[in-house]
Amino acid sequence: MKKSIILALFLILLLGISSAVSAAEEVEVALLYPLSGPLTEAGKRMKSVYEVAAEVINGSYDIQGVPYAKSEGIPGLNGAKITVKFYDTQGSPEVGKAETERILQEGTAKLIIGAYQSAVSKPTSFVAERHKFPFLCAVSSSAALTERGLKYFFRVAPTDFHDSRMFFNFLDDMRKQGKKVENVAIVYEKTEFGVHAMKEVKKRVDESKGIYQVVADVPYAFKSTDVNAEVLKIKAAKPDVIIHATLFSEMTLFAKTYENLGVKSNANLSFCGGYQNPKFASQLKDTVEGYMGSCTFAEDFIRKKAQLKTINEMYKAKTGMNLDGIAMEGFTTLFVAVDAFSRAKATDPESVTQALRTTELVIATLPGKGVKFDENGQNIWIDSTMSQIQKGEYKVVWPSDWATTAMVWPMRP
Amino acid sequence: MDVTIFLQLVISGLLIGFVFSLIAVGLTLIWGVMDILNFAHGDFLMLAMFSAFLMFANLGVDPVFSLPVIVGLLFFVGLLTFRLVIKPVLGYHALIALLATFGLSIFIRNVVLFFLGPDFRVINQSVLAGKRISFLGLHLSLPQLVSAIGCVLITYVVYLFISKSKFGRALRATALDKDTALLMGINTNRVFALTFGLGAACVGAAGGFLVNFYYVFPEVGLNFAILSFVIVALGGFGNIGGAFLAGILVGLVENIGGFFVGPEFKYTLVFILYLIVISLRPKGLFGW
Amino acid sequence: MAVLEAKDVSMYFGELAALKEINLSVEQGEILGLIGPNGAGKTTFFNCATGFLTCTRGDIFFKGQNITRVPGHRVCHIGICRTFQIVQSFSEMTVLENVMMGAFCRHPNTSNSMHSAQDILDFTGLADKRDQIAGSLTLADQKRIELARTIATEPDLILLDEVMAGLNPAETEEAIELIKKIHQKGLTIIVVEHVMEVIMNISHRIAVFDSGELIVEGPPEKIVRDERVIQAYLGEEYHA
Amino acid sequence: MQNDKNFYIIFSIILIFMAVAPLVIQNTHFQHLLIMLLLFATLSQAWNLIGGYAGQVSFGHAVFFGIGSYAAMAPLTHWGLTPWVGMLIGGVVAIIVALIIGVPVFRLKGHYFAISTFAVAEVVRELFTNWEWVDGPIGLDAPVLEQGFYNLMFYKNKLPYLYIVLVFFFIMMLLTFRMERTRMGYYFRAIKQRPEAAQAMGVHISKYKQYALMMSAFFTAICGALYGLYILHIEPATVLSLDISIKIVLITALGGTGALWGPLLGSIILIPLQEYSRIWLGGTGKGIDLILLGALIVLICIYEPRGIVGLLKRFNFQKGKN
Amino acid sequence: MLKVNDISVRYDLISVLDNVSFLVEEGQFVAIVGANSAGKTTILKTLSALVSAFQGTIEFFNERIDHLPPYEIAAKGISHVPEGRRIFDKLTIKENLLVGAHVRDDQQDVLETLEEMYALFPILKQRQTQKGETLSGGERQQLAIARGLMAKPRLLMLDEPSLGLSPILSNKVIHTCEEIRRKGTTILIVEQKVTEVLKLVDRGYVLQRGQIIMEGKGEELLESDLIRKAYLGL
Repeated sequence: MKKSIILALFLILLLGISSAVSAAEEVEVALLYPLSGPLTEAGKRMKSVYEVAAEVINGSYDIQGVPYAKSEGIPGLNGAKITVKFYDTQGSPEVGKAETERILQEGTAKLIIGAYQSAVSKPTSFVAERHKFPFLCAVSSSAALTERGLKYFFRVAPTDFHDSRMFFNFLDDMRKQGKKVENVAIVYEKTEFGVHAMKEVKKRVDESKGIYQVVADVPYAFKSTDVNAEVLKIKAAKPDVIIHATLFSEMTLFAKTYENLGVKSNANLSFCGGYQNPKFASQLKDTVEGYMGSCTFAEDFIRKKAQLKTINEMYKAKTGMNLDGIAMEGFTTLFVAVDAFSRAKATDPESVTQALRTTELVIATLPGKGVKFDENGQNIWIDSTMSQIQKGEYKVVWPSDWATTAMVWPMRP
Repeated sequence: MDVTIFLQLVISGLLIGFVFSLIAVGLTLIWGVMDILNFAHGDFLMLAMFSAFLMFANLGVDPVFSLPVIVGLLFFVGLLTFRLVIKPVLGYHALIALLATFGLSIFIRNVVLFFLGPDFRVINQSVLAGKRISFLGLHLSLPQLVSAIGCVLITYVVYLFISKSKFGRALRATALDKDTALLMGINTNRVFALTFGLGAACVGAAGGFLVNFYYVFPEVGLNFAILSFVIVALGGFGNIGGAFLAGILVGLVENIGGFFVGPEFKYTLVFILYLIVISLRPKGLFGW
Repeated sequence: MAVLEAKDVSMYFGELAALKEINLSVEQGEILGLIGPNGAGKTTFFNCATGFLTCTRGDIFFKGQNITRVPGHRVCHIGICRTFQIVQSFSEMTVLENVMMGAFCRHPNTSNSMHSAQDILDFTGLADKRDQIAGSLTLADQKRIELARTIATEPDLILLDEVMAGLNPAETEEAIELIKKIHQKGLTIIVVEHVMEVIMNISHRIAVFDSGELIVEGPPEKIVRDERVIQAYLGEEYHA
Repeated sequence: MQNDKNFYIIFSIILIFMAVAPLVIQNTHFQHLLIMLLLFATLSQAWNLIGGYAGQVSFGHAVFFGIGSYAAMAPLTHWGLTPWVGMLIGGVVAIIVALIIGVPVFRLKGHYFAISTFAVAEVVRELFTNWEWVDGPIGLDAPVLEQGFYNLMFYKNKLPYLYIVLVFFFIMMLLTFRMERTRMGYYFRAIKQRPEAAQAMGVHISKYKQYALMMSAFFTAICGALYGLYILHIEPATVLSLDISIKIVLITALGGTGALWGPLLGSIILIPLQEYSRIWLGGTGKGIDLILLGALIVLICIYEPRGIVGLLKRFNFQKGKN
Repeated sequence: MLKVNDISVRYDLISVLDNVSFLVEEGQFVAIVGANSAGKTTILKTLSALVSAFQGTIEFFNERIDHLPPYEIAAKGISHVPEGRRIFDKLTIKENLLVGAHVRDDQQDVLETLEEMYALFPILKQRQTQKGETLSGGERQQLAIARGLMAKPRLLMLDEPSLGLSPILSNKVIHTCEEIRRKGTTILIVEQKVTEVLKLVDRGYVLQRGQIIMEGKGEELLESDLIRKAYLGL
């Protein structure tokens, strides 16, 4: 007994020593994403896009409007190559926090990019903040993330605030065209993501001073086996517009159930999440014809910005899918990092953070001018567009200066 | 209150309830006979759904026709699981079997993840897909209707098999007293293996039906599995009729209760129902 | 004074009457034998007297105190303890620990309980098996452990449910000796037993149950001659 | 049961090791590993009281864990109350909850009991998910307060956390060890083996089960509080999840239920296995680490169904023979 | 027909049976008597392979059966009525009986045997649709024996059929065995009720501490001093 326990303790000690050894020569960026567990699907897409981005940065590509693509490596650091190293959060705050600490412990990474869910981005960025280490968030959409007054936290993606504002600008526009959009049903998963998104929607509804009404408020349990009760509740309320905050593949279930139970609405709008997954459009085809959602990138963008085709091709070769908004946000985020390294001409946390604070990166990958952070670290040059699924593809339909295709309204004739 | 909506809730509840029933029947067989809580039950469901999907995607076999193959496949998976994982831990602390099936669950899920990736998949061009029957403002999706009928039929066949056949008798005898069953000339290990196979085949059939209207991905089984644990306990362990009725009850409570109380509480209602029932009848609705 | 007194005790399981208006009392220092065919209600009577069941009607008194509704675990503290028809030793504990389980009833402190248990082990002749695991012992020893554990609760009355069943003659002999020895300590004993030789040998008085009714009670000599007892229980052979 | 002297020797070795190792290896991730290891060992030992010794397998310990972490975190975020008080509140609330659920639940046997505890946990999780004061599904973040023992917050150094957990582990182990030798310990085991005979010996069964659950709930809540304060972010989906309940059970089962060293051994195996398989094999997005973890759990079960404690016993037994 | 040679059994290194040998001829009624912990039950359990012997052979109709699993031994025609009856509480009485016939394939034949059993034990017929748990002790024993006979065994092994029964019932049970033997089934019985059993059997073996210390015709044994002293207290 005694010996066995001592043996076990010794083994633990060995593990401790062995994991401490690691080395790196290039500029390493640590990426925190869910690479196992229920969100693996999203995590893997992120992984692929960062690999593409690193390739573009390290190699020489001629992409108009994308700085650092042509030059090899990071110009400000004599062309040092960028390497990306992935850490698995398993979609859990606890694991995410442990992994962040490991990143900081290993000390080879110069910057952290992550995470996917807001619930993981929050504690992980706290860890970085406490170590005064720069943390770039690519895709988490909870507006609260950039309301915490953190000094080392920056986010590239638009937030729920941007999306909801865009939705209601869109609805206002529709109203002006005489379309019926006043009765809104909101459907959201009872998670940090869903609740935050809908808080923003409710704020916009309140701000409209009675123009819009929430006729059905339908939160649902994450990971449902069926959504009949939810959909019937919506059906009973007869909304003009349904707004979704559904992160997960349940979006598929909703779409099918809407179809089965004959729910008709003029429009179905989605926050980022299940809707943006290209599989959603390609696999469900007719079922989801006419669904709309916020979109920071779709293949359709290439029609307006042909130069992005190269990136999409590279991504497609890796994953078999077209780039989507989330992936493009990730892509852009790595460029923000490179921009900061290049301008700082150093990799120590303080200099990099300082450079990030003064970022004014003009880049043509996302709607909006590019990337510039406010004092809370939120990107204020970002914009969002409305896409619609038409014949299995995402088409940008609003606002008019981005639109490539005419909108189908109502979604089901 | 709109009557059509209420009727629709009842119908939807029944349709999904029958599927829950069959999944629970598979679980209750294993649980009742061997006193083993099979944590990998949900992963069996996922395996069945993925097999059906792969047969559809690669060989173009419609899920309606691949069903027998899926059932056979899962039966085999059940046998294999028993031989490799369950048999060595029989007779030890019940938690060890639980631990083993838990490990198996992690293993299966991640092997599937490794080979097939995390994407969710949907069968959208099958014989049944997208079709529905509408009358009086009520809608019945054909895939769900066919699945529900199929699940009821299979549950009934399993019930008959267990209560009337020679093997069923041997199975119940084994469940009650393994040693005495041995003395009666019953090869109890074979009974266990077949029961495990049968349980897996049930969940396989449920998966084969489910794939007609549900998406598939490596984690899909978890939610169904958790619900089926409650259904089995609600109906009474090892009681097929109990699992069947409890499954329907859960389907109804989840739909009707979810509608009136709030969809986010629908599973909570199921758990509360269980707690109420169990405090009145400590061995479930139909327990021994 | 009657140690235990049952007045009009009836016990119904649904429609089925397991006990019908039983009136029975046991005097201080007596050994009362309880016999009757299987299902006659002997064990049910034990269960009612020890608080495992609450009888449907009637009252049970222990030294004048009404104990009808006293829960099972309190009964032991009052001074009644029982054994079980099917051996119920704590099979994963040692013999000493088994007996300590009984001693805890009077000695909450572990070391006091251990001393008390040690005395009982000496008394019952189990001292040399003190550190063996109860589950590994023979049936006779396990029954002995049960007896030891029972008297370790320092009761005034013990109820023994078929402590001889399954023992061979030599073991039975030893068990009888032990029961007599326990009796000499001043305990009152109720014994349920099928082995007629035993019950005749040790009982001062015998009560016969049949189908939930107390059909006869009296000294052993009277019982063996009673027509109703012979018909219900002993069968013709014993008549001869 | 262990002999006393042996226990104290082994126990001291472990404590000294746990205290000194992180000073020698200045690796925060290693310290994190030790913290989690000790935390789960303590948790599992708390579960072991009711699940192992008293034999009532609970699948719902997340209730107490969650209550503990919320009780420490909510007053801290809302009022800046020192978590030490919150921890105590959590423990007390957990005891009250244990009292409330114990009454109906202890009437149930075996799996019905297990599933009921799980159902209770799910209902409580739903309650917290819809409770505005604790921010529903969003959960609570620890505010950035001054470091130190008063706020139980240490930003750069993990050692204080480690030593606090170590103290609780020490208390838990010692308590379990002492309990094994008291009347209560004997009663627990008696209830597990032969409830009827125990009753005849004067054991008030439901009362002692209740004691076991209350003690277990109290320490589980304390661990929950420590967890929340260490991770600094809690939400129903993590601290009240089935995952936590199951993990506690699995660690104990792996080590050996109803055995003093079981929980520690279980977490010595499982926690590093989880952490290091993720570190070495995770990050590929292919789940190789989890394939390995699952396979190893199955293999351990197949080859050592008595738990690690069983393995050690057999090992010692054979050695004794030679 | 049954030949047991030198079997020895140990539980955890403690010897329970020590070089036990005995014979059962076809059509005989054979008893093994002995004290409770003498190993009688272990002998039957070894014969039906619930316990394995580490030494010795068992032959049944000149065929070795000591390495077969329990269910195959049952299929060879050895039916074991276990100690404590062990009927299936939740199955009906009819189902209990049918489970007893598990080794037989011809269902028509099985139904005939079922009727025979009902004739032998009329109480079982009356209550055939009731659950086993509703039976009293004596009825349980009848069911257990009938269940054993349902297999149409060539050898019926009974383990303490009288245990826990009142004298009148235990006598009845033992006499039922005699009746069954008269109908042509070989019986091996393990009993403590030495007098009653030895009066009826063709051959008896006396087991003490795992060893056979005496054997002979039933009546002979009853007369022997050893038996009279040890078991009859004379």
